[in-house]
Amino acid sequence: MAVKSVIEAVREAIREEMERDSKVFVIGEDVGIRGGVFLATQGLAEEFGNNRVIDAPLAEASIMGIALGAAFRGMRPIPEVQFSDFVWPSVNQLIGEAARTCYGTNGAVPVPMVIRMPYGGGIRGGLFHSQNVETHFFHTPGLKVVAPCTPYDAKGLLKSAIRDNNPVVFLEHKKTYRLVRGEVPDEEYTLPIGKADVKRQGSNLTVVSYGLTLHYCLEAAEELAAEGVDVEVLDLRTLSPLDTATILESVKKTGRLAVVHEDNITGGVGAEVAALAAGQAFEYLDAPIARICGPDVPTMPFAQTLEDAYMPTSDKIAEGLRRLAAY
Amino acid sequence: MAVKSVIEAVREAIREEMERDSKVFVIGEDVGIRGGVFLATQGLAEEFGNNRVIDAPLAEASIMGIALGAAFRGMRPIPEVQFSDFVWPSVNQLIGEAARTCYGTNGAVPVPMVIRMPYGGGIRGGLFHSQNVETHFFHTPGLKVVAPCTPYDAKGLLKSAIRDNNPVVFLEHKKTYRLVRGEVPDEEYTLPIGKADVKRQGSNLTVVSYGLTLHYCLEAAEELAAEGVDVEVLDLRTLSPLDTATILESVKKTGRLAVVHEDNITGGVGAEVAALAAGQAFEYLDAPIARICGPDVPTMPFAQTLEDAYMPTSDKIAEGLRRLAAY
Amino acid sequence: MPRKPTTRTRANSSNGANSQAKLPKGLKASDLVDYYTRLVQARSLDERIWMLNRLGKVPIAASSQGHEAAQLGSLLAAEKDGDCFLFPYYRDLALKVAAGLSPVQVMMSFMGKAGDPYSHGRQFPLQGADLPHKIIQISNVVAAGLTQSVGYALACRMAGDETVVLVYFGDGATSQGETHEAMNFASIHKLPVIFICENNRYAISTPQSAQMVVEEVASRAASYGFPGFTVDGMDLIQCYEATREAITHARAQGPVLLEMMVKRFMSHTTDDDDRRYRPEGEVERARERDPVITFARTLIEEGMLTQKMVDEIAAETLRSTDEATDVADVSSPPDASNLHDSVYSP
Amino acid sequence: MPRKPTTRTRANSSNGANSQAKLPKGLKASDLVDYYTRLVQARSLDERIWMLNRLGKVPIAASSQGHEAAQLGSLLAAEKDGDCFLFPYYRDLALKVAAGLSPVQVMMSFMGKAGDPYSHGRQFPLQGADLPHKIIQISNVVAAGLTQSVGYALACRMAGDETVVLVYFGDGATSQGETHEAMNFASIHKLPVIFICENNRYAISTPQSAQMVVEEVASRAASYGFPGFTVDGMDLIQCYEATREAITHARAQGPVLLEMMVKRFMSHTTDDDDRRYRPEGEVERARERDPVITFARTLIEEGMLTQKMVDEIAAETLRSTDEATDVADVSSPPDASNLHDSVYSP
Ligand SMILES: Cc1ncc(C[n+]2csc(CCOP(=O)(O)OP(=O)(O)O)c2C)c(N)n1
Ligand SMILES: Cc1ncc(C[n+]2csc(CCOP(=O)(O)OP(=O)(O)O)c2C)c(N)n1
Ligand SMILES: [Mg+2]
Ligand SMILES: [Mg+2]
Repeated sequence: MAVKSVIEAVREAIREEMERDSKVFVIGEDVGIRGGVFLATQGLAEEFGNNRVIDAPLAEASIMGIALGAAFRGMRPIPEVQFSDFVWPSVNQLIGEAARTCYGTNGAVPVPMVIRMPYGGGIRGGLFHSQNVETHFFHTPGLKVVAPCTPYDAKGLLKSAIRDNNPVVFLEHKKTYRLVRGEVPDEEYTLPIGKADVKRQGSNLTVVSYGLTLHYCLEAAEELAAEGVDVEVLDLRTLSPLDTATILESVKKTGRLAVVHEDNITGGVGAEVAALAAGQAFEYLDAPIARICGPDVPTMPFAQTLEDAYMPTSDKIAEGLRRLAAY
Repeated sequence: MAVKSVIEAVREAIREEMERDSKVFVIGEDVGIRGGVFLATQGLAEEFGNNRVIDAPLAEASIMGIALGAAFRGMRPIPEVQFSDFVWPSVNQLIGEAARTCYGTNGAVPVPMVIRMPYGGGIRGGLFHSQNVETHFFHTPGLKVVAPCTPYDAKGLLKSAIRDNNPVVFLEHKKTYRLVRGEVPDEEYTLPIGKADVKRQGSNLTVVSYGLTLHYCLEAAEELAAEGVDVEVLDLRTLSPLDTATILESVKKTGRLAVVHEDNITGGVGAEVAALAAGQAFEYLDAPIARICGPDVPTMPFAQTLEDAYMPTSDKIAEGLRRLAAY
Repeated sequence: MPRKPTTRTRANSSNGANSQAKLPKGLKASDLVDYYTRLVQARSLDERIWMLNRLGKVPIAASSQGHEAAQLGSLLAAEKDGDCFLFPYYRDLALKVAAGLSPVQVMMSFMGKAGDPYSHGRQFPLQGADLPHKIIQISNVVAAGLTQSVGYALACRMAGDETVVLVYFGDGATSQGETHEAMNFASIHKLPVIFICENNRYAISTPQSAQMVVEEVASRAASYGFPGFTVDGMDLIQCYEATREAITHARAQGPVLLEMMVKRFMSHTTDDDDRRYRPEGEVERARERDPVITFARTLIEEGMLTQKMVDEIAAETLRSTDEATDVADVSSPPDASNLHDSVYSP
Repeated sequence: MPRKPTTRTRANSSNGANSQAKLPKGLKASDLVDYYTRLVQARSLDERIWMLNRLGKVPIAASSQGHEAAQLGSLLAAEKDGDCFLFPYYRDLALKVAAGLSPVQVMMSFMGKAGDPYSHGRQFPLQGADLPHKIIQISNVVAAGLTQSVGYALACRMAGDETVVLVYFGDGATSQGETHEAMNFASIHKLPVIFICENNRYAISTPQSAQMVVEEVASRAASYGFPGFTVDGMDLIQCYEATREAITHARAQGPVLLEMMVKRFMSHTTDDDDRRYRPEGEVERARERDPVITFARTLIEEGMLTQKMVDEIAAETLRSTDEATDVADVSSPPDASNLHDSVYSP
């Protein structure tokens, strides 16, 4: 096992799958000679040629529509959206078309495609380079949504996503790209889409999160451990389909639930997790469900002070958990 | 007071506001001589001229972007999206730009615009003419979202939306257009955005809904009344900003909450309402929170059998409420 | 590929008879008779469907009446070529019927029955996919199919196929940004795509003059450095020939834009009433060049058909339509349990 | 308005000196000296900002070096006209600076301080609105400003204004569908919009050849029946003159597309490293026509400036830049409580 960064894990997954299956190809802005603005596809154009690593014109709707059309013909495209903030021009193809293709053809036309998007804030990206877009895809039946937070998960899940016969929105938190490092097996492996992962066992309360904030939850959990509160940290990893069984099991065990995410609180993924518990684990709940999430302002502003004020940090999370434990 | 249909109320509201304020104008596909495909703007081109009722080319992104740009200059545009299903090509302008304009200019550029959209199913519209799109806008800070279900509410809220200095997504359920009729005052009135309405008082349980299903909830409530269960029916009317005070008050009173909507259950508005109650009225809850919502399939199929199977009908709602009351 | 394409308008035969004196290249007389029969069958179904809507048995329909020569002429070229894939749009009823569906299948689709070959009753009629006949149309969202068709062509090239893709759309669709994006990408990669614009000069009620300043959609091909032609879309043989040439060009050199000038005989859909916005007499005048009539006339003039045969075809297709209506009417709708199937692919 | 527009390429002075022997129409010598000063100030700030990025004080910047002649030439025309409104894009640093901001304001914006005049530190530098100088740029989402600018022009007409709108974008933005939609709508309504494409032949790493097949973006104006011109974007006076003419045309007859051929001297942004994808020597060659140098040369040749004055301007602007840097550096960031303000307008 070698220690790798998230971006390295992503790159390896793409490379290995392109090698394994000639139907896999990459399309996006600056993915070729530039290797993508985050270098996720660095070296791939050299290795696989410009026919399999296609530098598209600056037009997201066409990138998505062309990838989708190629999937109809049995290819396995990996369109890259340069920043998730720029996905909007393309969502008619994604939410309107790709998500409903299998259903709208009664299963005749599967859509094996992975839409990769760097997302999230904390990198001084301001209003248009920090966006959390997961909820829109989470709320779209027909899409799968994956949001890993470690190199190990990123690689295993991306490989599974590429082999999946459905449109998978694959969300890579930009701040984790180089910041988060971890062991990645040398040998081939995949991880199942739709399975949450207990990143920390605990008995007093359950925190559900994903992406960058998962790491902050782990830090907060350590803080609380020092105070004698044993926190279970559950990493959703896949948002859709949601692993309801694992969530409910943990909540039933601890009786206390907090949901943490960077995305705006109202109507976010956390609302669904809370609703799930309030509907199906009601008898087990010993306290109100807490949500420690991004406030309802349009994502993270540019100034450091404002970005910090937006972000659910480990301190803010610890404070929320403390209150929940004390209820 | 005269009895009117929802579509008549909508038309009257637009007409009156256009008369009152020369800055108000309509832009959309076929809104002029055709009067819109649902005739919401019938007669307006004749009355106000083609400069204030603009037949746009078939290009939703430009309709939204042009309306937005006009709002920058102080106009009060009312862009119409012919069916909500066709909003996707335009959401970069709506979610990306309009919603963040005020915030991104620190308040210097307000966006007085109302985006009207016929939405929802039950009219044999199939996968691409039945869409519930509210959640995507509900989850976008900077937008307001209004979804009335009676002619009275539609008129009063639409007039307020037109006078509001923010982008308001105004959702008109297609099936209510001609089906739902009700009294509308002859004199001028407006209704406040952000206020839910208790459409039926009750003491045993609270049902929260909006749009077409609100009517089905009222029917179900009558059924349950006959069985001795006194149901309070709360019409959100405005989804964003959500009237959390009214919801919590009702839940605290009844101790039992069901949320009903046509939109897909996972991550829908109902999840937020449930999470709200589970977070802020936890001690008052006597039963698990129930959600009676559209299933997680891409909206309503075309065939009658499939459409019926999708729809939360009054029977399905009554059954859910019965179970909740019996808990 | 010419870098400075010119827009060529093919001869417009104003009397409605086809200008071809001999058999078009690559065709036998039997092909034309066959296509005439398909045309009449499509028209018969189309008329019946409209009637069934008024009877409450068909919730919605978009008619292809007046567009059939464009649809069938291009289809004939695709069929003769033998390696084409089609991305039609919602008005391509005649195309989809003529591509090989049985009248019963067509009626099943319009009535939302389980036998609907496109979507098993999930979608609007004849929308979804008919893979046996090499057709995909995921939605009726205007212009959404264009980039998809370009992606399909890209994939064919990657897979080593020689397939040419034909994608259909109306004049209204040219306003959508994605139309620009699709043509631009196809031109950069010289992909074998034929963009077929069935220009009836209306997007529902919106006349061409409110949609664009240019006279000919085909002229926009210049923005992408590929050829664009405007042809008489009421003339099946002209449409066949133009498409056949375009297929050859597309396979060798990349995209072509074919604008086929057609007339919409009916309201936009069964939900529309075009008397609100259409000048009186316009449809009547347009019907003088009804392809069902003019094509028959040509075939009779050329000695490929007799009036008697024409009458027999009319009778036979009507019988099929009747029968199909009856069969579909009593057939089963999809089972409610199907609602939950195929949201995801295994 | 000409229905068949032609693309006219204005004379390209290959030696970098401006070809104008006399004062351009409508200008005084002092205007040119003034604009030269603004140009030098903008360049000085631009260079400093890049340096401050390397020092960790500016998180991100897009440089306008190499684009300044296009930006300032068109700005000068707008200013002389007196009734223009601007929708710039993220690369229009020089334009925004020259439009009237103080160097301190500029530095505040780049450092994300409360004194940022565009967004109070919420957005990327110089993004948001500068209404006192008639500028709006809501986002840096490529091409999003185009339809907005068209809507703004529509509103001006509704309000009875004579305002002409100038909207700026790069070659990359021409691939976006919205660019097509914006131009199409503007042409139908003959709106007073000037589409200014600053063509540096790159969208980040993607060369023009991978973005489009046509040589000149300006040729696409033909698709919308309005005039399109390609001008030398390294020549401030030529850009002034072309824009001045375009303003007159736009006000009377509707849209114009001006393609200004420029060179991007720097990497795409401070986050980019163009050595990955740019041929060696390209930037060096491009810098031979650096507008800061060529414009000074012209003004000296024309006797409007002396070398001494040029040196003084350089020293003075540098002093302003130094001072601005220091002032901004110690100024306050926005208060954290501001996070929640202005999500909605009252
Ligand atoms: C994106 C989108 N916007 C609006 C509609 C509603 N609509 C359906 S057809 C149509 C007009 C299309 O006109 P055109 O492309 O010329 O095709 P035609 O019907 O004339 O054959 C409109 C506005 C739609 N289906 N999709
Ligand atoms: C919709 C969208 N997609 C992608 C990006 C990322 N991006 C920023 S600038 C740029 C290239 C723009 O090139 P061009 O329009 O030629 O302008 P230039 O930077 O060359 O001046 C890209 C891809 C973006 N900002 N917006
Ligand atoms: Mg049309
Ligand atoms: Mg460029």
